[in-house]
Amino acid sequence: MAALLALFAGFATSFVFHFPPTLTAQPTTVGNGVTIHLETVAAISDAIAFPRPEDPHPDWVSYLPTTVLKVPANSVVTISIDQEDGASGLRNPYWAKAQGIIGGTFHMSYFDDTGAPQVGDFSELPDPTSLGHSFAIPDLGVFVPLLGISDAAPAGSHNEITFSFKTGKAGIFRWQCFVPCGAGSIYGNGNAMSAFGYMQGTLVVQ
Amino acid sequence: MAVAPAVDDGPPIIQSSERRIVIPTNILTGIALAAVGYWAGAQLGISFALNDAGNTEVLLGYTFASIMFLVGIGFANYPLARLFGWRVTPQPAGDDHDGPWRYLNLSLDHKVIGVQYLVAMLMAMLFGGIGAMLIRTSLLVPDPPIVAPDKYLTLVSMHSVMMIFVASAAIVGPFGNFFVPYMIGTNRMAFPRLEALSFWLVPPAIVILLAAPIFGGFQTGWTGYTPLSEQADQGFDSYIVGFTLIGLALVVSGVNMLTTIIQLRAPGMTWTRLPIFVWGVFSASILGTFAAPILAAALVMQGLDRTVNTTFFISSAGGSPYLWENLFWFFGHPEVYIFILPAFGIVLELIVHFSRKPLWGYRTAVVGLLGVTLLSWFVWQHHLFMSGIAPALRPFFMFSTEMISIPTGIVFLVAFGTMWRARISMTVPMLFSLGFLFNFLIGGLSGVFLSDVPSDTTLHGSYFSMAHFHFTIVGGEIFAIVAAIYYWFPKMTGRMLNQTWGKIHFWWMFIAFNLAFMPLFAAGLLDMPRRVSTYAVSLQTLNDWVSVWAFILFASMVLFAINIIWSWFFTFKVAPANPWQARSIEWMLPTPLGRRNFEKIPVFTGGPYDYGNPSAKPAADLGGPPDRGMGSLGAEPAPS
Amino acid sequence: MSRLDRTHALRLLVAWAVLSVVGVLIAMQVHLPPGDQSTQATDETSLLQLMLIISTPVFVGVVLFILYSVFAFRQTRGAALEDGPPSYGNFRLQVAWVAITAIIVLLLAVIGINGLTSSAAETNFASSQAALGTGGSATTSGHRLQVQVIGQQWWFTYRYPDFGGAESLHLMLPVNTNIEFHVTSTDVVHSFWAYELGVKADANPGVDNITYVSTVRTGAFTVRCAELCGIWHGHMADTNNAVVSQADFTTWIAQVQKDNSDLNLPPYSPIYFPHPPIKGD
Amino acid sequence: MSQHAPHSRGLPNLVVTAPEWAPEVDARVTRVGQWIFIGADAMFFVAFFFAFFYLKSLNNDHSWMTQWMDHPRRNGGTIIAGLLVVSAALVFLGARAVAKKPASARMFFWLALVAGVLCVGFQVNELKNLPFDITLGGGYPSVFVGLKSVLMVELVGALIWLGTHIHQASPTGDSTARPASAVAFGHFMIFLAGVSLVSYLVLYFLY
Repeated sequence: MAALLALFAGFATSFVFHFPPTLTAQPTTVGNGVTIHLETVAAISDAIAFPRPEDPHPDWVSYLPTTVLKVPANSVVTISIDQEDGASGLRNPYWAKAQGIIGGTFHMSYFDDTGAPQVGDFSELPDPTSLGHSFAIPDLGVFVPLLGISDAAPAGSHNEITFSFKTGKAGIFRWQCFVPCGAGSIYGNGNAMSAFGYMQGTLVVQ
Repeated sequence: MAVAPAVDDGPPIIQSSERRIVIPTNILTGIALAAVGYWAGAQLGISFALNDAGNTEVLLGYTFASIMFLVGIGFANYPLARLFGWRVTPQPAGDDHDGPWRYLNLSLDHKVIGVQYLVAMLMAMLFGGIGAMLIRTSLLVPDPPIVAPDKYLTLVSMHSVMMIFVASAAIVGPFGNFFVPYMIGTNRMAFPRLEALSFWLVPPAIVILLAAPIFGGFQTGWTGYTPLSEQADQGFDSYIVGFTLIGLALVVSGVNMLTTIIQLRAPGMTWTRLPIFVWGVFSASILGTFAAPILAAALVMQGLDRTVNTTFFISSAGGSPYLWENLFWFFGHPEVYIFILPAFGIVLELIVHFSRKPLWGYRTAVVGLLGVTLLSWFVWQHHLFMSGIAPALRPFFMFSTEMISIPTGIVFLVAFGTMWRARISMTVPMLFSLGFLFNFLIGGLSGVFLSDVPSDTTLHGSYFSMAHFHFTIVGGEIFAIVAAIYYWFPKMTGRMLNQTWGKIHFWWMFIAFNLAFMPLFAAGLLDMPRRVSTYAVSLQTLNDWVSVWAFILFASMVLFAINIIWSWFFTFKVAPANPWQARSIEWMLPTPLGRRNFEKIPVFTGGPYDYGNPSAKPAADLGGPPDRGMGSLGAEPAPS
Repeated sequence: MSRLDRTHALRLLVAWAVLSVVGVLIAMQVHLPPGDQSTQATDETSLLQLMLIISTPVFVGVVLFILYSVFAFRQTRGAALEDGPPSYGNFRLQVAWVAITAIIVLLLAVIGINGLTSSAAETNFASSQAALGTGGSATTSGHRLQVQVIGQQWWFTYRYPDFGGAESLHLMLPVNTNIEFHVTSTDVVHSFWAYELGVKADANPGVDNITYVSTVRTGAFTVRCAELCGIWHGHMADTNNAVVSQADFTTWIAQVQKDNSDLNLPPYSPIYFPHPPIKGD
Repeated sequence: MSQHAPHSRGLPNLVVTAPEWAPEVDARVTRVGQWIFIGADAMFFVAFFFAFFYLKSLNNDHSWMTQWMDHPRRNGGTIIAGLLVVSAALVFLGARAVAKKPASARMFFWLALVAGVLCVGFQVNELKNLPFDITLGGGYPSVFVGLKSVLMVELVGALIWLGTHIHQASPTGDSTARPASAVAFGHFMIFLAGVSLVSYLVLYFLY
């Protein structure tokens, strides 16, 4: 009986206080500021850059390696994302537009519908249904749409999206994906979208 | 410990025809069969699931586990015996076992069930309280590095649902089941099997709720609004099954209570002599019986939405979230009066006995309780003022909501009339009753703020409303429950609780409670919404203050638990039969109570509250000749 | 009613009157939200003030009675328990009490309904229409500035149908204007709470929930979500909203329209029924 | 505590029972309890009927009956409701006869059981071949499935209960001693039949 209670208590504690690890931004090789490299996958089990074999939900869509990012205050943060997931489509096409990033545009090397590699700078994605995910920090007004990988693209390839934004004063800001890409009812904001550490995270500015 | 010690009547007579294989049914078989049931249900769900959301197996698993648990406890024996014609040997209410073991078995003895309820409810309260402590810990800092926001919302949801379980059963369950038969003078309930069922549905509900984190928990709060609940993982299935079980418990206990109070009152126990506590239980049972089925139906709809892909609550497919909000609150508002009506009963009962005056305005008090019972059916949309459901009806619901303060005011009037020029002895139960009056006054007044649509526009869904219902439920009902425990504990367990520590407990709990929850009104007015894992940095001082006092409040409950355990198991002095020198019938009986309530059905000769009335006869004549009409209730079972 | 009753009652009444006056005077000093940035906010502030003032004497009276009876009507210590006078009730007193509470309740209800019906007529029609999914009155209610509030997990966006359905992340409102909010949601139930404006309305998927506000003073205000909507419910707050002068609003909305020009937003509709693809499910 | 019936031993005698009733008390308690329980159960179905009319009046996204190709299959519904009514009527007749003529009561109960089992069978068949695709959603299909299935579940429970009465109506059984319970069960069956009639009307004619 006591053993059972101890087991329950242990489980409860690990459940309540489980918190994803923190990824500290690295200084950029060129120019000033810091950079962060992320990967978005349709299922954690088929991650390429940052495999996470011990994850309890190998079939969940997720940002990798972690979603707790630490960056310095009052500096330029460059984020490059390997987007390996297909398109889910936006519910609110307003989110097809990039906002709050330096220059108002993000750099993207991607594969078009024919599977041909393309490179370019964009301020928004013309087709709202082509979004795979998005990277948004509401309190900093940052929003970047991530193009879903084209069906014609070669297997194992990814779209690479790079953008920069300025951080202000210190604080903890949430960031999330605004594309309903989780499971759970037709509203699509289930499991990975409502669990911390998958399509949700915090940006620790200090 | 033993509520009713063994009655030494020699070895049981076993006729040769009865020597058969013994298949015992007790809590162990119950747990074993529950495990089997979960496995079977899960397999069934996996094979028949219509979608791959994984809810079918969990829901079926929980359902089968609950049913098999009840079978293992022994609820199937009687129906099976009736079905296959095995002989049913009459046996006195209660069971074969003595000592602690009988409390882990199916028992039809209302005394045993009362104690079972008491222990189960205290444990559930502990779980819910731990949840509250974790919540306050997480709110020590405005941003969530302590507890991740999804875990935080799971904590909030489990705390709220667990405490709703407690609040809806913690008075009618322990004290209603234990004392109503004594107060109305019968040896048994009308439907002892339903009574036992109403208890044994509770442990599975608690366990299933506690199992939610295994499947990721749920983030919907106790209101379980759709479509948020449609997004939730299998953790939400715990909410569905657990709440359904509690709803069933409310219904069966209500059917049993109402029938008992209507039909089994002993001779002389007229409706106008009924103790006010019984009236409280009666009105709460009315609400439970007829409101809980609505919840059960709504939860069935949620389950169907999650398993067979119906769309009751999905507005883009012909359903509507409004349907859930209406059904839920049509249950949910009577539900909160299920909490508070028996608390009114307890407090008025205690104030009478410790003021040593008759209940002032007995009939008015009854009218007040029944008035609340009636009105509570017509106010549910005040939870939906902002929702856009039928705005044209808002004036009506505003008015009906404020109407409720009239019968509530009657309760206060009756309490004051009773205390007027009384001889008040400040015992621990009386202290908690007065604490109830104070806290519930604040809860009620803040409720008026919330009842007007314009003011509700600012306060709705904020910490103000959260503080409001914590003042009514914690400061109100929980204080009443604690008062009742201090008051009736000697009669229930044969042990007196330590009164000195009781007084310390009261002041500790009262001060900590008010200092912890009063600032939350301010937090609500300073635009802090409910159920938030973060808040404005400017509110951190206030939230830290609240958290600290919440911890102190929890410590006071720990002190209470220690007092209970120590006095119950480690003091060996049997309590006096009537420590409070009260007039009501349960105190005319010896302590510890006999296994049978009454050797002869009592004849009630006076009201329970005739203090200071020289011409008043004692409440009941216990030794009187058994009345033929009802006497058959008390007669020994005919040996078959 | 004996002489003793009278003395006790007199003492209580005097103490109650004095303390109530003091309490009311204190209550009148308390500053209550949501402030005076809109007529609705002003009404709510004054109503909250009034309720505080009304409930103060009640609170004082009850607490006073409890304390007084605890000290005055005490069981004599040490001696054997003695009973109080057996009084079973006083019908006239009970009737009076019920009458008084009923009057207070009626008063409050009248005040509340009055405050509600200031714009009730078309409100009720409009959003009872809207609740039926028809959103019938979205365009029929005169010269109000229409603003659509779209709740989504976890951010509010705002569309201005009068300006080609331009969509914005922040809520800017012109001062001295009657505004008609059309609150809806694309996923779960949110609640649009503009704190300083004294506006709150649930955002339900498939429902056009209409509420009104008349701005009277420029200044920033906070928008929060007041209904549990998932993991980031607590973070669903935005302080970068403001009531601005007409000129500023015109320039701002022009900028928003320019930003939106290259987006292909859906045509303005009172409600949006989302049919997103189901993924991983 | 003078004397004491034998403690229970062995499977049949494990059954825990409370003190015996005097028949007249038994009758009164059973009657009152039965009406209260029926009232509670009625509230359960009221929720579903409310859902029917509420969703019908909202008709969100015009999806009340979008998936509907042809009209509801009234024949099947008529058979189901009719069988339940017949079964309830037979139970009621049997319950009235149980005190004096247990044998005929038994016959009535058996017939009622057959009718009830048939009713469940038809119901299962109807739910298996729905004239619409439930996964496409819709208000009417949801209420149809929900109401029909909860009604069927309650009917299955009632049929098990009926089984006990069949046995108790035997000469050795105690229905003769406790006719009140049989009558109460009869009333419950009539209530179920009433619900099935109302739902028949609502689901097949008022959509």
